[in-house]
Order: sequence, then structure tokens, then C-alpha cells
Amino acid sequence: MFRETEILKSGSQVLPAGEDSGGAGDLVINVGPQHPATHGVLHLVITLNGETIKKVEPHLGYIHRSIEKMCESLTYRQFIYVTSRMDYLSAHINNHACALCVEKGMQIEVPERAQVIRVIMDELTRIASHELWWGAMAMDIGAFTPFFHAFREREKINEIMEETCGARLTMNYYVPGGLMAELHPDFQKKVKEFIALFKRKVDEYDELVTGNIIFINRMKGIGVLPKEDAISYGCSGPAARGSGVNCDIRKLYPYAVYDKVQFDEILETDGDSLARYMVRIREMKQSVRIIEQLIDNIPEGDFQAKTKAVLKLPKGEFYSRVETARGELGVYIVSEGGTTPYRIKFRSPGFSNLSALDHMARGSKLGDLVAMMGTLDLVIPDIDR
Amino acid sequence: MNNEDLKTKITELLPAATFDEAGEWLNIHVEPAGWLSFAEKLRNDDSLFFDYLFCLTCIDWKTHLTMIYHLSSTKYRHNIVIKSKLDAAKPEIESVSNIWKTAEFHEREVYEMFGVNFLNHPDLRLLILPDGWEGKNPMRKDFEDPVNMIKL
Amino acid sequence: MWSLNKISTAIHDWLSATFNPTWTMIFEMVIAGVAVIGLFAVLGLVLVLMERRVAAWMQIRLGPNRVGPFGLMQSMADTLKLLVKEGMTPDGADKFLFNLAPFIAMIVAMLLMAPIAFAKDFQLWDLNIGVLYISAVSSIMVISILMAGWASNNKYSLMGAMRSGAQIVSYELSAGLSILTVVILTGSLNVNDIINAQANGWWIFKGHVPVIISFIIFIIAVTAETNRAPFDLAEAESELTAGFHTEYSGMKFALFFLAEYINVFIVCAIGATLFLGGWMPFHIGSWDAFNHVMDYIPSSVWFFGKTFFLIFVIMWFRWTFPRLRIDQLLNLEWKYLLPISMFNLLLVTAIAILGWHF
Amino acid sequence: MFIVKYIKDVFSGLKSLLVGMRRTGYYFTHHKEIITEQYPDNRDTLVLAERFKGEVVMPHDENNEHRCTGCTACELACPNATLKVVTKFDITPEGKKKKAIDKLVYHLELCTMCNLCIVACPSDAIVMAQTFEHSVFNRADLTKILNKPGSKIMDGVE
Repeated sequence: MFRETEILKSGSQVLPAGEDSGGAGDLVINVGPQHPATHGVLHLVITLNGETIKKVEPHLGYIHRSIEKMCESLTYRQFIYVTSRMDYLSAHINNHACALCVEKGMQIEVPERAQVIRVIMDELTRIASHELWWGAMAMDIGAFTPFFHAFREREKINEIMEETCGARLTMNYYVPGGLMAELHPDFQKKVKEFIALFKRKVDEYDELVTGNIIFINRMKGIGVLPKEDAISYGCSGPAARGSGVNCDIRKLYPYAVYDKVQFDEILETDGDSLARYMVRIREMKQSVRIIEQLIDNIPEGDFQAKTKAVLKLPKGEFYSRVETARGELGVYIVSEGGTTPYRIKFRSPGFSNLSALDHMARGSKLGDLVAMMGTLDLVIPDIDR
Repeated sequence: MNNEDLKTKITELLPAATFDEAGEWLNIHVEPAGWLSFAEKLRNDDSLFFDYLFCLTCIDWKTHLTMIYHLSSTKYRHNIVIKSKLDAAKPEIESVSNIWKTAEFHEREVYEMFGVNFLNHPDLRLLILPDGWEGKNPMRKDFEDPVNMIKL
Repeated sequence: MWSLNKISTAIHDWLSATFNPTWTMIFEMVIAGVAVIGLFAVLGLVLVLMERRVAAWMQIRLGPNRVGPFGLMQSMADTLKLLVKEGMTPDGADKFLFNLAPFIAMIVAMLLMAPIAFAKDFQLWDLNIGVLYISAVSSIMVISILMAGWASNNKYSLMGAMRSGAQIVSYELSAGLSILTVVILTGSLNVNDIINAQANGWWIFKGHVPVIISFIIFIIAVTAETNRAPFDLAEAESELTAGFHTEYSGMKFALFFLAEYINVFIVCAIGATLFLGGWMPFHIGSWDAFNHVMDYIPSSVWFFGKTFFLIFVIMWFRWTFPRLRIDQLLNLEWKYLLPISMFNLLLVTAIAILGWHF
Repeated sequence: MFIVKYIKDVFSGLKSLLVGMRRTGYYFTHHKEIITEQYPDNRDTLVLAERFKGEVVMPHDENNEHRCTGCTACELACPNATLKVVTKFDITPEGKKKKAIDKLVYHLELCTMCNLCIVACPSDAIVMAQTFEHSVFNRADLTKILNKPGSKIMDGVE
């Protein structure tokens, strides 16, 4: 504890040799909490030897809102909206996890229509999240233009969300038992338009970034995370799939209607930044594939199951796992039989993925750290919760 | 492996373990004392191979604390939940961060939020709370913050 | 026909007729100084606006469009903002060096203006080693960056400055070698000689493939030398926040900013002079009517047109490519650009000796 | 061979760069692709989705009547204590006491637009409005009273 303050106070001097700095001439710099590459308030204390990274130490908590504690005083209907604020880029998927957990506890049968719509929404969210990641990651490594190109497509998804859910980012559209409202009449038309546009534009991404020789050189062999380490560090999502770990919850433990749609789990084996990049790019195309299968086959019926006005989970423990755009999100509810959870734990993907950063970054250059953070796709509120 | 097989196998490894199947997965109750060697067996045993610790947390039951470890095997795809009862006044348990690296961060979080002392943890410092945090651990049930918390 | 040369001659004649030669000299120097500073200001405003517009259009945005018609006054407003901002000197900085650095950057940029021929017979200083002078003086730029980085007492600034030092020193080489190809073909270091040698066709057309290669290398090297993306490692926004000028604010920052753009202008002007014929109009063999029309366009328009085209290309790079890493940057220079340009130099020498060029 | 590979590398690298430049060059010359929306200027033509959650309002009809019975369902549903129902007792013409709202206080500064109150309301008395320019200079201005002064409950709403 004393040590961090020391580092913060030391300002811009090179720390003297000692057990903290590791050796004479090591440079300790604070990346963040305000830094262009951290996309939020992540604070990394980096020990450098020249440009080479010797140690990365994350310091968290700058946006910690103690959502877990907050949820202990919210009812099972109310706590879902808070989770949109964790990983705000995959708000729908977070809400899905919570709704699933409550439904599991209450044994609510969710109508087929609601399940299909949830999957479409989740996949749209995933595309939107990956779009933002693509733009932001390109900006991290110095290309500014892709950011705007990515946002052009993302904007279309946001418009679809706005029409149906009434908000663009923190929608709170899922309720225990189904959905909050019926789909907007234009929904299917708009989604099809978006898919047509997206398929046209996604090739431009390859022209602009993926094939670029500078980009490939910046990404290839950077931040290698071997398969065993990825599992040991609890990585999930594209970060782990880039290392060849089968961890797509949608395939392993299917929820909603994921067992009824055809899609591939994207795996790359290199484990470097380029592999993680390729996983996300290819995942967007798989998401489009899922949406295409479902968009014309939304079954008729209720969008919401009949539920009691006051939800009470039976005494016990309930755990639900979903695949967000960043990895595995677990919601663990311990209920004492009341209207509010006794204890709730969100196992957020970013927290575990971040813990592997130090392992990945050692020995690489400062510029690579930015590329690694970009391909880990860190969302700070998700890490801090 | 299904739950029955897991039970027999785990009883072989740790005869003192007790089981219940309240939740989705098999719950195993262990004593904090023998936890580390048991965890090593869970990780290294070829037929169990629990290599993926996907959730580590703690629950404050006011009278005592319970450490919860959710384990999964990427090879066999079976899951178990390990529970260990800790003393509320002086919670201590062996760290598993050298078996599952992800535990390092999760244990630091539990350390500051619940005050559980992880023995032999390589770097047990505050992770989320600000430096010089004094007072109680925020996720304990008896924690009150009159300034920042709004009671409904 | 309107030309800059006539204006300067008219002023010179009037001054000579009115004052004695010493005063004429002094007045002319003052006028030249004021003109350079004026050109600085105008170029700064125009280039910043141009960069923003180019960036916006490539990023499917509109760009500045609020201040003045079509946002033309935007950079004026920016300058005004920078002027009224407080120029802070951080605590613990080396105050003298910290405040000196932006002025050195500026002075270097000003010095580089001297041998550039802006139009036919319109030049500040016609010296016989013009090209050598330019490559020599432009190297001083690195000192101001190192100074700024060191004096700021900021780790990010220091790293940016160190990167920039390694970068500029190495890219001097291939920039120099690619300039040499044209010098060999012309046989002179004088800027006017080089331009006059292109009267029957620009070097990029006359010099076959080797000159095209050296042109490409020149563009890459000067992009790196002026710290522009994809070689903006000294600034490297996402890594080093703002690199060597992290601690600068207000007018001191504006001087760095301005110097960067002036440097871009100068290297592009040199590129245009060496490879694209400076103020020489575009001629095609024996198409006399076409050549006549081309001749009618003032030489200054030709010069600025070519220069701005090259500036546009450099901006195009910036808004398309990701940034290189420091080791890749040096790899590119030492493993690719330098061997290629050395080999290329041999080829050009052979061509020049054998007289194969047109 | 080493030299051949070297030359190939150089050319494939250059080509990949040119492909990228062609893409940005395309957008540089095609201004129809520009997607900028000039926000404060296009306020008149701005179309917001009808479900857009801007703020909670209580619609009143031409007789200054609303549909709120003061049942506090919204207050209970709200996760942030954004809504506060202050009730009073009206005397009906028959002389009986009847519960009605005095004030429905709405703290816009606490509201997260989660829509739970709208869903909870049994008599559809409150709806989401499509306003979104909420900034004010004084925080107190964000605390609003949803029912208009002198309004009363609509006939037939229980």
C-alpha cells in the first residue's frame, strides 16, 4: 500500500535501485487512470527498462460502484438494469445472464418468441461491441480512420435498439420471464437492411486494417498467451479462443435457442494479438449468420411469460453463464427466499482477462502493450463492477 | 463424469469431504486446513483435471464466511463447487493462486471486500479499494457507509 | 502575366531608386523576414485546415464547418484560443531549455525556407549548396525535440524524445541518399540548377525506375523525419499521450504544432523541387499548344500545386495507416530503405555516367 | 531465395498499403457517404423513436385530468427512489374520503430511464417522453412535479 503512493509521488524521477524497481535505471510510469489507450480509468503501473516492459501492475477501483452490494438491496426485477452498467457494450447480454438466473430459480418457462428475440438482440449487441472494439483497437495502434468507419455500422444497430428498446446503450429490455415490450414493427426490415450493409462493409475492414502490412507486423507474435496459461488465468471469450481454448458458452452450455441455430465456434491457435483480432472479426460474421437464421423465423406468441408481481427466489444458489462479447459472464445468486438476493456475484470476463496482461506483456515493447490491451478488449466498468 | 462418479472419486482423494446437490452442480464441503493439497489433487488428477477456476467468491453469513470455488474441466466439461467454511473473526485459507493463476486477482478482491486472509498469496495488497483504506470490508453484511450508500 | 518575380523586382527597383544600397539591403531583409513570418502564419492556418478537412473526408465526416464560410476561419479561431491560453512551465522542469525548445523548432523551420525557389527567379537565398544546406539544417530539428522531451521532466516526454532521436537520425540517411540520386543526375547541389535541369521534363519522368524508387523512399523518409503518422512515434498519442510536447500548452505548444506543419511543407517543397520540377510547368514532348497553355499558368502556382499535392499524399498516409513500433521503424530503415536506396544510388550513378536518362 | 523473398516482401507490403489508401481515397472523393449529423441545426427534422426513453411524464387531457390513482406501484418499482408519491385525501361528493395524489415528485437527476415504473403502473398514468435535452444550470430544477397544479384524476380510473 505504501509502495503505490511512493510510485505516484515519485512523479517523473527514475526510481533508485531497490526491490520495488527491480534494478538501476528502471523507469516506472503510470499509464492511466487518464490515458488515451486505456479507454476508461484503468491504471497500470509499468516498470520499463528502456522501451521493454518488465512488469505491469493493474490498479483498479477508479470506477468501482460496488454493483454486487447494490444488488443486495434491489429486487429481482430491479437489479437487472444495474448490470447494463457493468459491461455497457454488451448490456443486453448482461441482462440476459441475470434474467436467466432468475428464471432458473423461479423455474419460469420463457416463451419461444422471447428466446429468439433475445438471441437476435444478443448477437446484434455482440456485433456492435466488436465494431466498437475494432475501431478503438485500430485507434490504439495509431490508425484513426477505422474508428469512424466502425461507428457508421454500429450506429445502425443503435438505431435498431433505440426503436425497439427505447435506448441506445443501456436498454434494460429483458425482464425475468421474457421481454419488456413487443418488437417494433420495423425491426425485421431494419435488421435485414443492416445485415446487407454490414456484409458489404465488413470487407472494407480487411482492406483498411486486416491486410495492412504495418498492422500485421504490429500484431503478429505480440502478447502470446499459450493455451495452458489462458485456462489457468481464467481467460474466456475471444481472448481465450485466440489461444485455442474451447470456451464458447453458447456452444458448451447452450442457453436460449443457441442449440437450435447453426454457427461455428471460432478458434485460432496462435494465441497472439493477431489471433485474438481474427477471432473477433470472424465472430462478427458468425453473429450475422445466427441473425440470418432467426430473423425470418421469429415464432408468434407471447413476448413475456406470466409472472407474479413480486418475484421471490426459493432458498438456494443459482448460477447462470452466458457468453458476452468479452467472454464468460457468470451470475451467481445466493437466495435466502426473500425478494432481494442475499449475495450476488458477477464473474466478469474482463477481470480475469486483465489478470493475464502482466504475463503477456513482460518482455515486449511499450507500443505492444497498447496493442495487447486493445485485443483483450478491456471495458473498465466490467472489470471494476 | 457425472455427479456420482465425481463423488466416489473425490471421496477417494479426500475422505473428509461432504457433499450436497442443492445447486446446479455438485457441492463439496471441505475444511480450510486441507484445502491446498486437495486443490492440487483436483487440478492434477488425470480423471478429474479441474483446470479452469471460473468463479471464486465469498459469502458473509454473519456467523461465518464461506469461500466458494467454481471449478470446471476444459477436458471433461464437468463442474463442481467447493465450499469452505471460515471463521468470521479470523478468516484464513490457503491461497490457490499457484494452482490457478486467475485466483491471484480474485483472491485479492475477496481479501479487500471480505477481509479473508489468504496464506502464501504472492501479492496480497488492495486491488480495488483506495490506498490507505481503513475500516471494515465493504462487502461484509455489517458494513455501513453513511456517506456513499443510499438506503431505499 | 502575373508573377512573384515581377513584384520582387519592382520593389527592389523602387528601393534602389529611393535609398542608398545599404538601406536597400536592410529594407529588403526586413521585407523578406516579414514575408517569411507571414508565409509561416498563412501556411500554418492553411495546412491545419487542410489536414482537418482531409481527415474528415476520409473519415466520412464533414470537418470544420462552423467558423466562417465552410469553416475557413476555424484555424484562426484555434490560433486565437492557443494565444490566450496560459503557457505553463511545469514544476521541476528545466525552465530555460523548456522555453527554448519550441523556438529552436521554429527557427529551424524558418532557416529551411531560405534556399527554396517558390517561383521562377523568386528565392530568398540562392546558394550553391542549397540541397546540402537543407539536409544539414533540418537535422537540427531533433535537438529541439530532445530538448523539449528532456526539459519537461516527464517520462512520457523523455521517451518520445528518445524515440524521435533514433528515428530522425536514421531516416536522415535514406532521405539524404534519395536526394543524392537527383544531385548525381543533375551534377549540382544548387536548387536552381536542379530545377533548370528539369526544363525538358521532370526527373521523375526522365530518370526511369531508379528515380521513382528514390522518390518513394524520399516520401517515406521525410514522413518519418517530420514525425508524421505512421511514424509519429515521438507523439504516439495512444502510447505516450502526446510524447515530447505532453507538458506544453498555449503558444509554446502552438509553435511546435506550427513547426511540424512548416516542416511538412518544406520537405514537400524539396520533394517537388527535386523530383517534380519545382516551378517548372508540365510539358509533354512536342505538343506545343499544350505546353503553351501550361506555360501560361504562373510558376508559383505550379510550385505550390506540386507541394500541396505531396502534402496531401503525406496526410493521406496519416489518415490511413496504423503506427509502427519503434523497432519496426528502425528495421524498416536499416533493413529495407537503406539497402534499397544504396543499391538504387549505384543504379542512378550508372545511368548518369552512361547518359541513359533523357 | 533470400533476394526473391525480400523483393516479394517489399512489393506485397507496398501493395497492402496501397489497398488501404485506395479505400480512404474512395471516401475522400465520395462525399455522399458522409454521415455527419449536424445536431443543433437539425433539431427541427430530428426524429426520435417513439419508444425513446427520455424522461417520465404524466399526460393530462384537456380538462387537466390525469390517470394517477396514487397507488405507489411506480415508487415501489423504482430502483433508485426516483419517484415519490405524496398522497392526500379528497372528499368525494358522497362525503367519503378518497385517496388521491397530492404530488408525484420525480427526480430526473436520479432516473436511469429503466422503464420499470412505466411497466409497473396499473393505470398507464405515466409514460416516457422523447425529450432528451435535460441540462439545466441548477440541480434543483431537475426535481419535477409530474401532476399539473389543480389537476385531478380522470373519471373511471380506479
